[in-house]
Amino acid sequence: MKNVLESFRTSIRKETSGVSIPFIAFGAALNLSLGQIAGLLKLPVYLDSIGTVLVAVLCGPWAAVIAGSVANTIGSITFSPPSVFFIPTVIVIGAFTGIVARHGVFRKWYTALPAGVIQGLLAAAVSAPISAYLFSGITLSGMDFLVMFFRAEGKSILLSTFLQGLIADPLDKAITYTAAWVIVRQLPHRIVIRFPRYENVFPSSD
Amino acid sequence: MNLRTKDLHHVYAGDIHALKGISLTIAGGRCVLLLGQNGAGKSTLLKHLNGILKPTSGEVLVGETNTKLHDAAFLAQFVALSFQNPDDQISSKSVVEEAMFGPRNLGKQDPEALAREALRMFSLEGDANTHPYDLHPSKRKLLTIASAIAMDTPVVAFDEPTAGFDVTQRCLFGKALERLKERGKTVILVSHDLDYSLQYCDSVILMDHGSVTFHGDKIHLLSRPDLREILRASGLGLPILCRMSKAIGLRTAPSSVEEFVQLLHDNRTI
Amino acid sequence: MRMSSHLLTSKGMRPVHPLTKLYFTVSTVVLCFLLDVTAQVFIACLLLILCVLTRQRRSIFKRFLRYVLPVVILVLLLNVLIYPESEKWISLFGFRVNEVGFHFGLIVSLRLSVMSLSLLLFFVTTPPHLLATAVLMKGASPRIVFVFLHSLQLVTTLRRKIGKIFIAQASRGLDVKGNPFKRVKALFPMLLPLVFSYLSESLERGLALELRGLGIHGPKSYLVELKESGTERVANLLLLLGTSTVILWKLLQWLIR
Amino acid sequence: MAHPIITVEDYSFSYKASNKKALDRLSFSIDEFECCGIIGPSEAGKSTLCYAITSVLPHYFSGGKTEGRVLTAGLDALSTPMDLMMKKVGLLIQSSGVFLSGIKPTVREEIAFSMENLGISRTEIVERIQSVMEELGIESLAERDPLTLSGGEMQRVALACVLALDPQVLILDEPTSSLDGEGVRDLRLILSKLKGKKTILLVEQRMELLPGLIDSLLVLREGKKVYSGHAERFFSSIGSLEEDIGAPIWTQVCYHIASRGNRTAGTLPYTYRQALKALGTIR
Repeated sequence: MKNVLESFRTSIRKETSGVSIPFIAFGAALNLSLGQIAGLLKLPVYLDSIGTVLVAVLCGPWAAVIAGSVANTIGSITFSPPSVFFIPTVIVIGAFTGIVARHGVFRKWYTALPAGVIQGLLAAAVSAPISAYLFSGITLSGMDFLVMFFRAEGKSILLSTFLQGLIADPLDKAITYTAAWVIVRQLPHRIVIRFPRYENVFPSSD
Repeated sequence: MNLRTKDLHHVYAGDIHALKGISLTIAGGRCVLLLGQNGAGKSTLLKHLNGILKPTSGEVLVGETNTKLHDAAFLAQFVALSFQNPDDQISSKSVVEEAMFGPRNLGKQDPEALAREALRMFSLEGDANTHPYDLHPSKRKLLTIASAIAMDTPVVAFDEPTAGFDVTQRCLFGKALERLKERGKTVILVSHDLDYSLQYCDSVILMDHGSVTFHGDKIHLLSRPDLREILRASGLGLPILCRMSKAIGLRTAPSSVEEFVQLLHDNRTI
Repeated sequence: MRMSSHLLTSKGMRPVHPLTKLYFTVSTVVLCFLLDVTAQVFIACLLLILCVLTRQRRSIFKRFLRYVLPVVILVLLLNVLIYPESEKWISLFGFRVNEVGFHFGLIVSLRLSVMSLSLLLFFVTTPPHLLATAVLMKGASPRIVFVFLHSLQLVTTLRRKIGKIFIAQASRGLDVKGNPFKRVKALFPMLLPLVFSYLSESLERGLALELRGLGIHGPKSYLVELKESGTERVANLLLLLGTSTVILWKLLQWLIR
Repeated sequence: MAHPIITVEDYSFSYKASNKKALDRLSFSIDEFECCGIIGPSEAGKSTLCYAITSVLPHYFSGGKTEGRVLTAGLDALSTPMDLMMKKVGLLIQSSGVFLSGIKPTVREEIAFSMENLGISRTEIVERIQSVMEELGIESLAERDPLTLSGGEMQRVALACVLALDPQVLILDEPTSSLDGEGVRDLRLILSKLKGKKTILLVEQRMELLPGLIDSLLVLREGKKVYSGHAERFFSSIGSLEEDIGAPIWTQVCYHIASRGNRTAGTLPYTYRQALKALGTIR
């Protein structure tokens, strides 16, 4: 047990050293700032986990978990307090993305998009019980009519919330992953090789 | 294409009166140096020329187009603005693609040719396929200047272009300014580097707390007896060449090293 | 994000120690989660009294109305109109309302409101950097605390940066009005400068943090004076003990059932 | 003869995955309390040299290749941990906005940041903050939010953060690049007050700022040393005006006069006063 804990500590330390610290903070803040860009361009795009994905690609899963949790906490400090209850979802998103990124999923769009869909399913599965129990499925994300529809069909709150998630989340995460692929594809070599997980972006370099 | 502002006022949200009744005419084909302390209203005025900011009262005319009636994307075909921080705009993964961003948006015939020609002016054509962020920060700044020039607009404005440049890069920028003037472009330069900018501009606009304290030919400004006081009002010291020429008793004040040497040469022979 | 806090000062006007407030908030949220309606009503009254006592009561209620109330209303609406699990319909203020749904909706919205009010009370009255110092004193990793505080500040800095990027790109002819396809195309010329510039800034900022000794091990000192008084330490203990016994008791109850 | 405080022996460094040597077999030394100007074209390795002296190289820039030695204030800069080196040498990087921590609500706490990390006692931190704010004349900014400062104010606060640790060596990397005329004058005043009390390394592109401030000069090009020694000697020999390194405006004027074949005193003037004297003789 001792060395497992030790290896956790070293890998966390590796992913949160030097260059990564400010970038993780940026990743968290980016999650909260995408709404402003979407508003400027009047696009119904949500993309509230693109910061977490970029941190996962460049710094690794632990860093992505930190970025996601910090973004969520600050979201509840500055905007809607209940969002802090969704930290488990954010942890799953960060961990999954970090692991998937290591297999170079973000280097091709036809691997990024399906990974996004899987991510969406995972996120829906994890957030459904929380949303069902605490909010009886209401999220104010514009998808609440779906929950009402499934409820009217006689399904339980948990099932209705889960089905709503199955429809909304994979689409949103697929868009987020594809957008991340567009960004990862255009990152500068000189800067990326300074990050702990640079091989996720430039595998062939020394 | 000349630029005209008629009693231009601009009040920012927190009732900060940034521009207090500016009436200016900048004739086509001139290089104008816009001087003033931080907060004098220089960049506010710049942002009115390409319609980013709309006048609170008064008017801004780019040629015959009133900036109130069009948005920035439309006016960008007349006025290209190169901002102080290159990191605010670089959005491509290669130098040539970045330089083509402006011309492509304006629907120019051959954006790549325009881009490559602008890059050649700053000897960046060798880095055409390099990622802008793999370059040294001063080269990124050169790239944003080249991107503005590549838009081939009648009016080009540069905000603090030479900050962080070394001698060779300042020389390259100087040559580019000469080339733009030869092509009859109107060039607007905002800079704190007085000694450098005076070499290339034809006329000067001095601003202080939102109003224009001087607008006229460079020679008029330099030959004014109260030059020191006017400049100090805008937080600026005397240009070094002026201090030198006054100290050794030359009457007229030169604005470049060559001019100074020429003046000395003529004076000695009289 | 400067919010000074003078909630329920334990001694004179000195603000309550952030950690005590944190334990209090966590306890109320956990108790709301585990206990039944009567306990939740009691906690609600306690919180309302505390809210009225603080100087920032206006911003607490404003935030509650803006972010929590809409969810509560929708929760009630949903369960009152659609509740397949029961057929009993009663009329309330002239509407046909599902009785069980109405009760269920009330329970959910009460729990949600109390938990949100407790969180709001904590966030609005606790300046983040004081909380950070308190947590650092208890041994939290300086790097994670830096990420939290810096990200909080970046939320405002990014807002300004996005404004500048919009101006710079619009000046280069980027058209953001027009058909949706053009607006989608404009997304990356807005997003990439933000990612690129902060990717590059992270190199320098990481260097600056190295130069200023963020990575140094060994004892730290703090300019901000933050001491736990005797009563606060006792309060912390009570809160932790109380909540953990409730958790254990509920766990046992659940296991035996 | 003062003893050298910085010694660089045959030092080379190349960044990770870069085939070019950022610094190439550099050797020079700087004496205590000396004020040395570092000039050269961009990408000559000036900033890399600053990083090397402050022991940030090589471990922050991991994966780079290092050769040779750097001794700063008697410590081996390649292996000394940062907590020791911070008290000996302070580096003010070019963008002071990024140098500020970005986590402190007031300027006073911002200045305390490095000292808190070093575990310096609270009373001493308060003393040092007060003295460094008085020295730089920024008491009025004490309670301001660092985010709301202007460029010049941010730089002075960053300088205060460095000087609060009272380092023996102060390095400034192109401090005037984003300052307006008044900002440059204020900075020059502060540096002339510090001259003689600390060893100062000033990386600068504006040649006019150097005469009267610096004693010696280090000229770099593509990572190699072009010249190191007295500043006056570098600019004064006729015909040595390097195309990509430049010189103060008055030296350029005299150089052009000399190259037109006119009579002028043997060497080129280095300070403003010398130039006026030389031009006076010609008239």
